[in-house]
Amino acid sequence: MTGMNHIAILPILIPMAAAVFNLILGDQRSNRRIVGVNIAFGVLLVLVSGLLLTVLAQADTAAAAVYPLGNWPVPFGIVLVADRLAAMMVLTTSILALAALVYASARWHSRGTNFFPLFHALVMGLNGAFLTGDLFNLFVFFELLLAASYGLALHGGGRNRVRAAMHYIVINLVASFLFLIGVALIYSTTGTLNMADIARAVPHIAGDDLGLFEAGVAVLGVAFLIKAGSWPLHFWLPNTYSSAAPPVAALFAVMTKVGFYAILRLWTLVFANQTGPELAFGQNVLFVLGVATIAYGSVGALSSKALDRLASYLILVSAGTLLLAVAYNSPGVTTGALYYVVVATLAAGALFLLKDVIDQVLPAEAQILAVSLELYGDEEEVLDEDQEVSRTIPAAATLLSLCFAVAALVMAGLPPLSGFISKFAMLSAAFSAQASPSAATWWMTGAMIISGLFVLVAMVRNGINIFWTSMPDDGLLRLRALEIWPIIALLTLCVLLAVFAGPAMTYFSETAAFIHAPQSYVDVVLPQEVAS
Amino acid sequence: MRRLLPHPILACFLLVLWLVLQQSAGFGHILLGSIIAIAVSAAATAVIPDQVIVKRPYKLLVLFAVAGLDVIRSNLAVMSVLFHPRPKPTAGFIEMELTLTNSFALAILACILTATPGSAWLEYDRERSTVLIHVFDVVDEDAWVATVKRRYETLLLEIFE
Amino acid sequence: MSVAILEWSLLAAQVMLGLGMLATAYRMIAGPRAQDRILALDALYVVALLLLITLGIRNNSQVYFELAMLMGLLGFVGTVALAKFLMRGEVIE
Amino acid sequence: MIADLPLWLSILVSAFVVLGALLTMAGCFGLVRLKSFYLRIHGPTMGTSMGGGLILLASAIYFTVTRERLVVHELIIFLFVSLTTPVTLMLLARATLFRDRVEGQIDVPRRPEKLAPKD
Amino acid sequence: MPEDWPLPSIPTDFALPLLCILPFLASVFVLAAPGKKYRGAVWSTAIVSAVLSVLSLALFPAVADGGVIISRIEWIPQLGLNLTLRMDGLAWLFAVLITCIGFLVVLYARYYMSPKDPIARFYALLLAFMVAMLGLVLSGNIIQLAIFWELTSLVSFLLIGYWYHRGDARDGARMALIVTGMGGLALFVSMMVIGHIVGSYELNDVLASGSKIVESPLYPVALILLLLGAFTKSAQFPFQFWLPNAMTAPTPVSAYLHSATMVKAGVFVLTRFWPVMHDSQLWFWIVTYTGLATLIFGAYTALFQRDLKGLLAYSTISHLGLITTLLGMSTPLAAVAAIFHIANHATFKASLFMAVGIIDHEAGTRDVRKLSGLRKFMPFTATLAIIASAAMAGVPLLNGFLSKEMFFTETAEFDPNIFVNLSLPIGATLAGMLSVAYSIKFVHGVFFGPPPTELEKVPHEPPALMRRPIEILVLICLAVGIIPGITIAPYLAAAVPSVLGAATPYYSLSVWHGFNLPLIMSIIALVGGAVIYVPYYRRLRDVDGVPLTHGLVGQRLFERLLVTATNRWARHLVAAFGTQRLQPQIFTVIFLALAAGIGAGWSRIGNLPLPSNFDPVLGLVWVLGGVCAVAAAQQAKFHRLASMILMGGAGLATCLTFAWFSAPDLALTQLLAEIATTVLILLGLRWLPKRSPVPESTPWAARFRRYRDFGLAALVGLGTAIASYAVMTRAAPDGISDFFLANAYTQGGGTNVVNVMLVDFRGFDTMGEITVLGVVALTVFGLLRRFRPGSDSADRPEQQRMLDDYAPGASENVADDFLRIPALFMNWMFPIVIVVAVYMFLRGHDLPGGGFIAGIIMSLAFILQYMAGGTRWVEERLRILPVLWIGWGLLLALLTGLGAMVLGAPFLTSAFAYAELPLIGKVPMATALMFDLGVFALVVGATVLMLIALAHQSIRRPKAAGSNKPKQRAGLDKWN
Amino acid sequence: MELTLAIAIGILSASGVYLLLRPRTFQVIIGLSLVSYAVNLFILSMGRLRMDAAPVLSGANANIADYADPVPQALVLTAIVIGFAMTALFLVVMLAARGLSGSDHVDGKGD
Ligand code: NA
Ligand code: NA
Repeated sequence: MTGMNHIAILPILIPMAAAVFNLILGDQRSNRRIVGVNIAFGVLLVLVSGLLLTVLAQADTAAAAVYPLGNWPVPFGIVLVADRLAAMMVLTTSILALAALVYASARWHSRGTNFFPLFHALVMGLNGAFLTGDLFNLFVFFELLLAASYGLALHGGGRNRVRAAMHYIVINLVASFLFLIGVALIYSTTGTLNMADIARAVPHIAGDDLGLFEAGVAVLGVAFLIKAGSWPLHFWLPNTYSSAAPPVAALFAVMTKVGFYAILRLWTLVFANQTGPELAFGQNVLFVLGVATIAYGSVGALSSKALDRLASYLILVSAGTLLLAVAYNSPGVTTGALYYVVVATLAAGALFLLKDVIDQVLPAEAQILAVSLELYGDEEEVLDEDQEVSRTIPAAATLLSLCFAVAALVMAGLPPLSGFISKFAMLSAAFSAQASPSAATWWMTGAMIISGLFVLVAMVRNGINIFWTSMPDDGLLRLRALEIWPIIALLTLCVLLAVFAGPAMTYFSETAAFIHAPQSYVDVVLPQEVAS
Repeated sequence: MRRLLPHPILACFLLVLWLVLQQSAGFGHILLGSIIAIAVSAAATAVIPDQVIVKRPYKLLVLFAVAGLDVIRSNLAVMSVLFHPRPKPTAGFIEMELTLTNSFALAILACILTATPGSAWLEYDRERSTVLIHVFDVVDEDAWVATVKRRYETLLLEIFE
Repeated sequence: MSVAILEWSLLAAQVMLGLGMLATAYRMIAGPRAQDRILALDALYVVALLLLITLGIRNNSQVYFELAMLMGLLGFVGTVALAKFLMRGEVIE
Repeated sequence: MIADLPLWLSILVSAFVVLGALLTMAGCFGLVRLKSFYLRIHGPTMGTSMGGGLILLASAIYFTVTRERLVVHELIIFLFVSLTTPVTLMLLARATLFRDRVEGQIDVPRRPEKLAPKD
Repeated sequence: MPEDWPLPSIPTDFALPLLCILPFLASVFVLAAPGKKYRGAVWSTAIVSAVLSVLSLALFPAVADGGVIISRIEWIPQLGLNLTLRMDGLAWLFAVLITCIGFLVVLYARYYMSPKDPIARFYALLLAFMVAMLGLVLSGNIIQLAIFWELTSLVSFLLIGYWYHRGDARDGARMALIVTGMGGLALFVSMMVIGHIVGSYELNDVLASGSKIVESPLYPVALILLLLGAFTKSAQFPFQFWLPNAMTAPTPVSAYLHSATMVKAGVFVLTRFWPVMHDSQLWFWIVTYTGLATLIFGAYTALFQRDLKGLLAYSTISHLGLITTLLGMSTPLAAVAAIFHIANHATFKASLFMAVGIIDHEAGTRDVRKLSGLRKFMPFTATLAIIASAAMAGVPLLNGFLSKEMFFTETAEFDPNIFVNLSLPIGATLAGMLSVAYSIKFVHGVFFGPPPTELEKVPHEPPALMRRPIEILVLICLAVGIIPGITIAPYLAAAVPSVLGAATPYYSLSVWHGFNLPLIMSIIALVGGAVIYVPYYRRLRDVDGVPLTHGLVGQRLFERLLVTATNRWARHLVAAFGTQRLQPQIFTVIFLALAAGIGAGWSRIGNLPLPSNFDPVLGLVWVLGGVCAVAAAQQAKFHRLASMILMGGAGLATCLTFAWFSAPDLALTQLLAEIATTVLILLGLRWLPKRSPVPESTPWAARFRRYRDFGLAALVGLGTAIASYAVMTRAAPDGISDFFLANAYTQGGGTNVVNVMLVDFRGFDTMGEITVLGVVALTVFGLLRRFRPGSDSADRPEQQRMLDDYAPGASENVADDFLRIPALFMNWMFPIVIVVAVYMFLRGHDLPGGGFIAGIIMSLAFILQYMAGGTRWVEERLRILPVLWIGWGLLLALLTGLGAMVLGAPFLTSAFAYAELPLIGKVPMATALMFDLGVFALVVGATVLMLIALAHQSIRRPKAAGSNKPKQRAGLDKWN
Repeated sequence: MELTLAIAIGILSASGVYLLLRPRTFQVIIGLSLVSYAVNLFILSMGRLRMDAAPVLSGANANIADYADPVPQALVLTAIVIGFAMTALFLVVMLAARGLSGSDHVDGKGD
């Protein structure tokens, strides 16, 4: 094993080491050095994840770092498979985590106990879920990320958080049961837990066992859909996300993407070997759920009075968009979806952080007041000369509004930023997939475009309320560097991804090509004598 | 020595326990068992501060033999009542005065009485030195008390006080 | 012959223990008071322990021994906690 | 699989096991048949004392023979059960006693100096 | 003229990017420039727009003879989306309008805007708008066109909302953005469809596609979406309503965006795609009649406006309708007229807006009722406004007349369809009349009549420089109107072929075409307009609202839709298709999972053989387990303790089953977890509210819910039972399990295969699992630090209060000797249990046991002491630091894994050896044991932390009154 | 035997699911426990039932056909531990919710 090969496991070990560090050195919240070390761990993680992605991006198309834990031969021991998909998800997570970590170290980490270990544990769980090539190990990492997310969702305490977290916990416990049942059925019919090995075994399943296998896959799918935030299994999401502490909610932005990731991975690996009515049925169900989720998320966004709730519904919109993309089952659409998953995650994370900064700046109840003004109106305004002089917007407010605008554009998928590019990439691929666009393409187009409009309306409403009616203009706005820089960094990344969409798209399309050629995954992971 | 081995009896007991668990009396097991027994018994001082002093250890064997016989007898007795078509035990509470005060001895007495079917130790009153016992099938209350005092209390007094 | 004797007597013993378990289940459900149920649960642990011992003989295997031992050693922790709750309304004061 | 013992041993083991199970079952039936809690408290001790003892003894004999070495670790189980059963029973009985007193059950002896209702 | 163009030609592939980048840089500069000096912002903007004007004018030679300049920057070549800048005649014409009028507007705004205004933002936005607009008209890629299209909407939103502290500005901005943004999204889809039809997003390819688009079955979709975009942007009926509301923008913005440039984007796109999309009936009917309706509606509504900007806004709508009608008529000559009118309208309307701005500025109002006789106060401005109005009305010798005549000519062309043949000329004439009438209203109402009385200040001429832009524009109106042949003709000649190509018809720009039908129509319009106005001018001035079409106000519809649909309906929908309540959520989840499982598996479940063997003992065990489970479910609401006890029965049955089916490790773990869980729940039970006794009757709805839930539960039970039965009765597939059995001893160094899997083969799972346990413990700890009991359980438990009620002080006394003897046993258990824990730990690798089992045993030893002695008693004697146990446990596991990496093996690679120690013999030295030790430490730490943190709650509350024990906070802090 | 276990799994999961759908937090926690028993047994059953075949090898030369499938057992072990942790967590969250809202209803309101 060369040093480079170990990169695949470092995204899991670094946060774990960070968590251990915090536990042993204690919850010394006032200690600036502790904060510094935590941020250093975050930076290290970003660097390592970036390195992993770079290595994979430069390798040939079928490359994936296969890391046999404990040095056991592959289908038997647990194996990590860092392919392009995993690497990009890990890097996204790491970047978002670093931003949230830096943001949290300004204030939020001291609102409860053990913030840092829980935070790192969540990152460890996320990265593990992305990297593992073993179905049961995926369950373990799901549990880890969920357990940490429970703790983080409760961080800061209070009635709303506790109630939301309780619902979140119960739903996810049920989901965990479903996960176990699904894994058990799959094991019972294929005799293996390694994903590649399952993919290899699927064609050899005895005829009578196929029903059991598919039941297992379906139950597992429901578990993933819960995590992915699909309607009507999404109920837990808006409350949990909007009541969580902002840096936590920001990191949660990537959590529904784990569900998407799992569905995409297993869909392409397991279902690709199937043909006929099951595939079509599964595809249709997923598609309908995707459309419904987008619709629900968009309407929810419209109904939102506060930015955090709006952001939570935007998470649903993006969840639905991703489900649609998976259901579409075409490399081109997947390419766009991969691009989308990155930018939607980063932007949603930024939005949750931004919301918190705005909350600090705005006078209390300002947002609610603004909304009721809008509803009940002050139409007969007297226009006098003074009103034809605009106000000077403080630089801080300009910065915030600029950040808001970027986040809004990305989330609504409006030109010219990355949200638009991703939607364009998906739709363009969908259109060019057939000579004449299918009904699915039209539904997808309609869902994405109309949701974009709804999101635009919602974002404009919120933006106006915040920046045009509530924002104090007395120049007293103070932004903490630790808080504003993470937001700027995340949004800058969104902008850069738009500017350098060409090279990025190359990576994503290679990733999608690899995902949609499951045999190549199987070949990379399994030694030849087992695969044949 | 006192510091190293605050509870010699406990340590010995733990060593025996270890060896029986291992089902072996090999040198390695004795060595490891001794280390564990000494360490654990030292740690146990935190919750067992007082040392137990057994003055006449051999009498303990007598005690266990007596108790064992009683257990067999009362098992059969209770079973005969239970398998009666309509079990009608003449049960009752008995309050009994004790001269025994050593809490370890009391605990052993409680253990024996309770473990024996047909009698159950309910509560001990320290101020009055009495114990409330529930007896499954009382024929003669005074005789019962006398038997217990004779068979157990005197033995325990000899062993511990 | 001796195997048959052992097998049948063990089966008989296990069935008897099983019936004993059902008896404790009756008391656990019927109550009427919490102490009756706790008492029954405690008895259930003992019967289960003995059932495991007979299973060990039946399978000629000692792997169940530690399980039985822990039932004997720690089974009472749960019932003690229940009993204490009954008496004091809280388990640890 | 069950091991082949000498006939007399297998009869001995069988007898111990069956008798132990019978005693234990009798104790459990006591839980069902006896009318009051204080009576029922005596049932389970049959299983923990002689019933259990016989079965454990059977096991010890059986494994001593089949393993061809002294197997006595069943003793530990007997010890543990004997040490722990009284704890539960005492606590339960006490709790019941107090409840009965507080609830005014007449057939329960009371301790005047400690628990007399004061006006 | 083009052949001796005075300006030097510049490298064209450099010029187009410059046109877009220069204003962008300027915009950033103006916004971010330190100090934001008023003059600096104005002059840098003015200079940049002047440079841009010159630059665009200078590009004329390159496009004059049908030339096309293209420069391309690769952006996302995979998706066919590149930044392609493409300038032909039409794009040139628009670029010139954008830059030149932009320059004039900048100059004008210099005087219009108050010195107190934060002007940098204004100019930065103007420049940004210029970028967007130039990018739009210069787009050589249709997706890029859609991008810049949306950008114009976005920037115009900010410009309309420049005075964002005003409610009407905010509303107007939002409405404009939503309506045009929606159109932009439609346009985007249309571009996608067109790109799909053509096979390329490059405009060159699209324009070269001939009849491909029109013949495609997707044509109607592409067309309707395109029109949706164009009509919303160009404020065509019924989307016209946003434009008047956008008049809340500062007047320079209105002059620029809402007359000259942005609203022209719609007709620009119609013109751009005219060659490849116009050739259909669908196009003709929709575009022509939407245009005509807008033309008439706009003119009619303009007549009743009190606000001068409103009047101009509706006039703009009307003129845009005129252009749309022309484009809809699909004849080449009509297209020429459309292009011509685009330019003409830009000049006269921009100048009129500026004039209104001056009036507003000087008179303090734009209300036509308050204004009167301003001719005497501002004669120059009045003259300029009157000329521009005449152009608007289509008076001869002004540019408006020329294009209007062309329009009349086209409408008067014979059409075989009688409806078309009549409706077009009549409609055109009617609209002409109305436009004359509102033009007169504007001129007469403002400049003639008695001096104004209701003004707050005395109006006077503005600074001469403020008038300069208007003068230039009016001059152009006159020049084009009088000598079109040498002013506009060459440019038109460049623009028209870029649209019509080979189909470019012969057209004449001469003023006099003889006395023909169009001229008669013009005369009717002029005279008719006067006839409409003169008798009713007072009523027209004072009228409030628009007669007849009052109900047709799209604005109100829009606002109701926005407020109702996006607030109330959205909330209703969210509530109807989602829920905040947990039970329906769980029901949905379980129902869907069941449906998914059954749906996927049922049809192919295969044979279910009859049972072949039966074990009566296991049967009895599960009579017990089943009865306990059902009873636990039934008792859980009102008899919690009973339910817990019964759950213990079911758990014990599960434990026995594990033992039965050869899983001793599972049975052990199940037993211990069960015990620990029981203690945990009991610790928590104290904090739950007292449950009132069973109610006598249950409401019908609750009963129904129970039956429904019971039904689902029964189905789930049936489903899992059938699935497991099916699996158990079938042969296992060849899987991975043999490997573990074969290699556990030889490779993993242990005979307990399950334990070797846990610490070695699948040690990574275990590492994750213990981290979960640690994380949960930390969460529990964190949560309990802030724990606040419910009001009814804050007091001492009922049992203790009951005793004290019975006899004061009894509770304390009883507690004292209640535990005396049992506690002795429990204390003595401590060392015994620890020895057993050590034993279970050490044997784990070879026999059932291991770190997790030992860990729970160890923590139960602690719990026993807590139960026996109480929290304070234990913590005076034992110092347990559970968080550290967790940390060290994890560290040990991590280090074990890392050790392998140091040696170059993958993480968690194990090594084992037997060390030969003197006297003792072979001692196993497996790294897996180290790992298991980590597991042990963590489990002890986590379990103890959870149990004790919960137990600590009891001593946090104040003890009974009169108790002399000091109040103490949980003492949890010292663990950290 | 198979039928016995299948029925056991069915009863446990049905009782548990019924409780999960109840409104009281305590009902839910008992339900979670029962469902987790059911799921654990379900996973065990996926390895097919073997009696007297505990996967504890008698030594290096053991015949692997004599032993039960260890994989489901390893999975169940992990599941039990995680289930234990989650039960504890839910318990404490339910207590906290009850403390903050004053009700033990899963939605924090009603009675
Ligand atoms: Na007794
Ligand atoms: Na016991």
